[in-house]
Amino acid sequence: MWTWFYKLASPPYVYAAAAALAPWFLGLAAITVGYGLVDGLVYAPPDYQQGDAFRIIYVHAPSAWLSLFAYTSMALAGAIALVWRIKMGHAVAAASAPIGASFTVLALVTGSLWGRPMWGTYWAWDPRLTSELILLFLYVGVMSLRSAFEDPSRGDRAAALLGIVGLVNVPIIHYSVTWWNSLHQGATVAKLGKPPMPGSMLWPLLSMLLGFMLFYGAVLCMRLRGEVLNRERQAKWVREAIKS
Amino acid sequence: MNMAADGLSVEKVHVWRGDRHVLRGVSLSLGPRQLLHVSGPNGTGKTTLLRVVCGLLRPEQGQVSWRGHSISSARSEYQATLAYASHEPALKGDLTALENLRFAVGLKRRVTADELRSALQRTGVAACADLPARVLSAGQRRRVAMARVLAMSASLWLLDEPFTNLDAAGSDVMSSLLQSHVAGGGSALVVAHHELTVECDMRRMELA
Amino acid sequence: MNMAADGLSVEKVHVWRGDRHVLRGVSLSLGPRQLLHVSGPNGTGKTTLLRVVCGLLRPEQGQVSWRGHSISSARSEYQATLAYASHEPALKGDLTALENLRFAVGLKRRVTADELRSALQRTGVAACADLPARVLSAGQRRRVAMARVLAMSASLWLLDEPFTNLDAAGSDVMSSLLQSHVAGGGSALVVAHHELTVECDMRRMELA
Amino acid sequence: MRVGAFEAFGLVVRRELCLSFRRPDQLLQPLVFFLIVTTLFPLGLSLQLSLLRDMAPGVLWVAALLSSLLSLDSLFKSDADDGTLEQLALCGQGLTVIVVAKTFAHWLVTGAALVLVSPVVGTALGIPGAAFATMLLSLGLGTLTLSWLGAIGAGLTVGLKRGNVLLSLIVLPLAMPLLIFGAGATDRAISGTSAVGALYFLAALCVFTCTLAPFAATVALRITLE
Amino acid sequence: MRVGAFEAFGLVVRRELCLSFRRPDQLLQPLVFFLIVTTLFPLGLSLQLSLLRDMAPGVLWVAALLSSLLSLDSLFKSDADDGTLEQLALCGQGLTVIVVAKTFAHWLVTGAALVLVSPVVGTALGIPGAAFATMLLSLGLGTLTLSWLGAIGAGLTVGLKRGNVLLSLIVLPLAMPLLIFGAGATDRAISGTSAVGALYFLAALCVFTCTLAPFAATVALRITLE
Ligand code: HEM
Ligand SMILES: Nc1ncnc2c1ncn2[C@@H]1O[C@H](COP(=O)(O)OP(=O)(O)OP(=O)(O)O)[C@@H](O)[C@H]1O
Ligand SMILES: Nc1ncnc2c1ncn2[C@@H]1O[C@H](COP(=O)(O)OP(=O)(O)OP(=O)(O)O)[C@@H](O)[C@H]1O
Ligand SMILES: [Mg+2]
Ligand SMILES: [Mg+2]
Repeated sequence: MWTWFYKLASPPYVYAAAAALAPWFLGLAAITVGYGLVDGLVYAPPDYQQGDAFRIIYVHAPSAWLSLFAYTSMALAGAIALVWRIKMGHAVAAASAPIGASFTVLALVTGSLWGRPMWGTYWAWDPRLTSELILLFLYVGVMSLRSAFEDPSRGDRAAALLGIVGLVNVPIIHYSVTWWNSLHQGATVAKLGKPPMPGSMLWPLLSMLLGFMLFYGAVLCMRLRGEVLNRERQAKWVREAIKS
Repeated sequence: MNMAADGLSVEKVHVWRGDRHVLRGVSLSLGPRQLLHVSGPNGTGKTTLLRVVCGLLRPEQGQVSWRGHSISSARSEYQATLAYASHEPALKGDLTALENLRFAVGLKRRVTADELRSALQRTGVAACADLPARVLSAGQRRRVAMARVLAMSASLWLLDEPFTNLDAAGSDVMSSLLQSHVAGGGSALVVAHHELTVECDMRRMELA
Repeated sequence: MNMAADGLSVEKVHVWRGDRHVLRGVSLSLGPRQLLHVSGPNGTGKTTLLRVVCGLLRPEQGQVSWRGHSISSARSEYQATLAYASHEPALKGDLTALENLRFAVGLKRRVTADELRSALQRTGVAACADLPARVLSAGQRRRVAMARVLAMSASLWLLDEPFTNLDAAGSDVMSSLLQSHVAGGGSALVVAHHELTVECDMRRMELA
Repeated sequence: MRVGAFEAFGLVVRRELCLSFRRPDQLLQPLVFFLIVTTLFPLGLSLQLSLLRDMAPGVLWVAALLSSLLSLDSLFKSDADDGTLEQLALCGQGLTVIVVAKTFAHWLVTGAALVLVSPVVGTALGIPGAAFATMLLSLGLGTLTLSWLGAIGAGLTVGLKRGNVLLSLIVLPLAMPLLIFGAGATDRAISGTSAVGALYFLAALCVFTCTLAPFAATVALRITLE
Repeated sequence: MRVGAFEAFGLVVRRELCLSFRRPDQLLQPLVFFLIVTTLFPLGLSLQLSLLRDMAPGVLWVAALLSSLLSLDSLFKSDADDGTLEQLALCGQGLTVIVVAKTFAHWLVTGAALVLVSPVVGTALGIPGAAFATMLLSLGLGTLTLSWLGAIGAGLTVGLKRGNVLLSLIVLPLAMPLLIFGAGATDRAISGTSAVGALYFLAALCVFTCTLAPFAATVALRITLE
């Protein structure tokens, strides 16, 4: 069982698997995002309060969710690598961080664009907004800590530890709307019971979410390949792979 | 491949630093009443080897064991029996020589100020005991570091170029300290570039 | 009391450090094609003397002059002709060995990268030219520091224990560099604890 | 004779205090920094005194945070630079004891000291005496938590040059909840409403950090020591 | 062939920039610190948004001050620690050239960079676009002056451990006038009144410091070098 696990995490296997998965992820992402965009931006009815401005949700909410999801996967990959000394975990974490940071930026930008018509300001020091900004700082911290070390393996482990410690911020972001009374919208989609959103608005949103996740998977696979190649540049299999 | 059950054994240790494969399968063993003199050209990994033996650096491959146990499994017992002197004397400039010793040695075993003073005396820096380490000369600092090793009464000494900065008298003191340590049942791993004049069971290892 | 008009002369220099009267009226003179080997027990003020000669430390009494002028009156001319190597190698860990040299030597005279590489070559660390200084071993760093002295093509070398951390081959290189420097008309003030094997007009001074 | 963990803890704390008291001027520095930052603000605000009272808790907390943070940078760094950290790591006591002792000593000379002078600053900023108990308690809990968060950050950045800025980058985001609840508690105490909820939260945060951070900081230090 | 003072200046600036760019993440750190401190304040104020706009200039200036200050600490220190400062002092160029070059390079990577990002922070703090010109100009003059003041402080504290806190103690009082007039100018620009007077004063302060501080810093450095 364990040997199987370790074999699964061996660099050549990861490299090959990432190469095989990436096109699938990318293709599926294109389909789901395509459906979500068309249905969400064209067919879904305008909101009775916000008119067409609400359509930003189709980019904002998925990218905000993904910013949390990518952080959590990065921290978990780092934790696995730290505890079981599986080097590929660090590669996954390193590949994940910039993608997550980009989603965070996207969430911040779309959020503040949305905030302008909704709240009359691009930015407010609201708990949800602030904690999302902190998430961006954490991403930046993890990335710069990793690169600050001369020795990559130490940088990996240091970044993994910081990632784990920073995980406390994720529930704070998620529950900030309930813990503090906030400007920001409460949980709309994931609420138990009947979602307060009509299906015609909800389905494109869920499709966009799925699409963003697939897209994340695709980019992760592509970045992971580069990461693995760079890390294993001394190894025989890499030289052979490059030659052939 | 004997697991020197009563001493130190290093087996096929490999270490990479950056892209360099610094230690390529180094093995050694060291028992009580033995001294191992490690030498070799600059940059061949002597300091790296010493840090691996201390447990400060985990080798990518290979194993270091002490009295039959891997040093990472019995870390604190192992550390209690070793004394390491690195390239730098590792003194706090703001503390006096004596205080430096008290806080470093005090964590390993209970010592009195008199014991510490007599260690400083033996390495010839008793006069500097109450000066802050910051003002000491390079050689005086090295002697204080040596006194720290002495006062720890450890059975395994790991010394990185202990003769550095010492004058002729200091070198003689250092040699005789090594000799009496080994004669008293201790082991010593000494990195040095020149010949050692210590009368004991001394072997030599050349890294290349 | 000759004012060695063509070289260095130190006259009755007194220095106190804290309560200690470290240098008590030290005098020396050093002309071209001469090497002065300063030795003495640890803590007798050799490093202090070297810092006084550099001008980094102003003596409480006494005078240091170069080619007949007091070094504080002709500071920048004096500094342009000297090269000092202290106890530490004085390298920036983040810069490569070559960059370290470029920025240090470049302030003294115009040099090309090739000259610097050949200096590194002569001290045997050409292979480390493009490694950051931080990863170098103690001996490699010392060799880079020596290459810096070499590349400055200064006429006065002030070296504080230049043989520290060097392996046997490194010591030989160091001696032959000293020899050719002195043979080429330079002067050198060298602090070292052991005998120097340099064939030239060498005098010895013992501090006590 | 082997030395027990408690004895070792005491010895390391004594060592740290001894090092601090060897330079009394430096001992006072975080305090004076705290005082200066709290006076800078009123200046930067061009003396709009009406504003001052409203923002007093915020200023107090931000100053406390920054002044702890500034001194945190040297928590392990000076020991790492002169090689004494290696000696500590090899002392046979386990790194956790050392880390706990050093962090605790750091809190004593910065956090605790800062709590002691805060009434002076509070008075100057116009915080009413009735709110002092809450202010002191929240600052005490907050600075202790911060020292622990800082120990993780300091452990992670110890080998790096100019690590101090990276340290703030790492620690400040983690310290944000502290700031929100700490300033919130003081704010409520000033306006006379109950600050118990925020204080409980701060206490919980403190206990949580104090139990987990020592291990995280030890791991961090071990990673960077190699 | 001897090297002229201008050439030496260029070489030292190149050296400093090279050292900074060798670690691009560290180059960004003062900036990020600046961003973080400016976000801390609003948090500490428990979301009283009305207050925020009023104190924006103060927050902006205090953050700029602190973030320059943090990085100033390493201006001479890292060179002193590894012995390269002695080598620089003996290079035959006169210490003043070195000091000027190092301070200028420091300003380039912190002060100038900070001025460039200040519009972002200004927007987040609610400073209107019309006030940006004044804000940029005043911050530019202010950070340059600050770098020079900091150089004096850094020269004086370089020999001491934990100099960064002492450094702030020396520099902050000197920087008070800067803060008052800097924040004042921005404040006036926001409220639409003329900020020319404050700007002139800042410019005068800048010229004054730039002419005298190099010598003061050189002397300070020489004292601590011995
Ligand atoms: C810069 C401003 C904003 C930021 C940083 C931000 C951040 C976030 C984050 C982090 C989430 C994910 C929460 C979670 O998964 O728990 C989210 C979700 C969401 N945001 Fe925003 N947001 C911003 C502005 C806005 C605005 C102006 C609106 C519209 C009024 C809005 C509406 C939503 C909605 C509807 C969701 C989905 C809620 C759910 O079902 O969980 N956001 N936002
Ligand atoms: N990141 C790195 N990249 C390349 N080489 C490295 C790196 N880190 C260390 N090295 C090399 O590893 C070696 C380390 O050697 P070490 O310090 O153990 O040498 P040593 O035998 O103690 O030498 P000395 O006698 O000079 O003290 C050096 O040759 C150094 O250049
Ligand atoms: N503040 C002080 N108080 C008392 N003694 C001091 C003070 N500062 C320096 N000293 C003493 O001055 C001497 C300085 O000596 P220096 O460093 O020049 O010695 P050295 O000859 O180079 O020795 P080494 O061979 O060990 O390098 C030392 O003995 C030191 O203890
Ligand atoms: Mg070595
Ligand atoms: Mg000396």
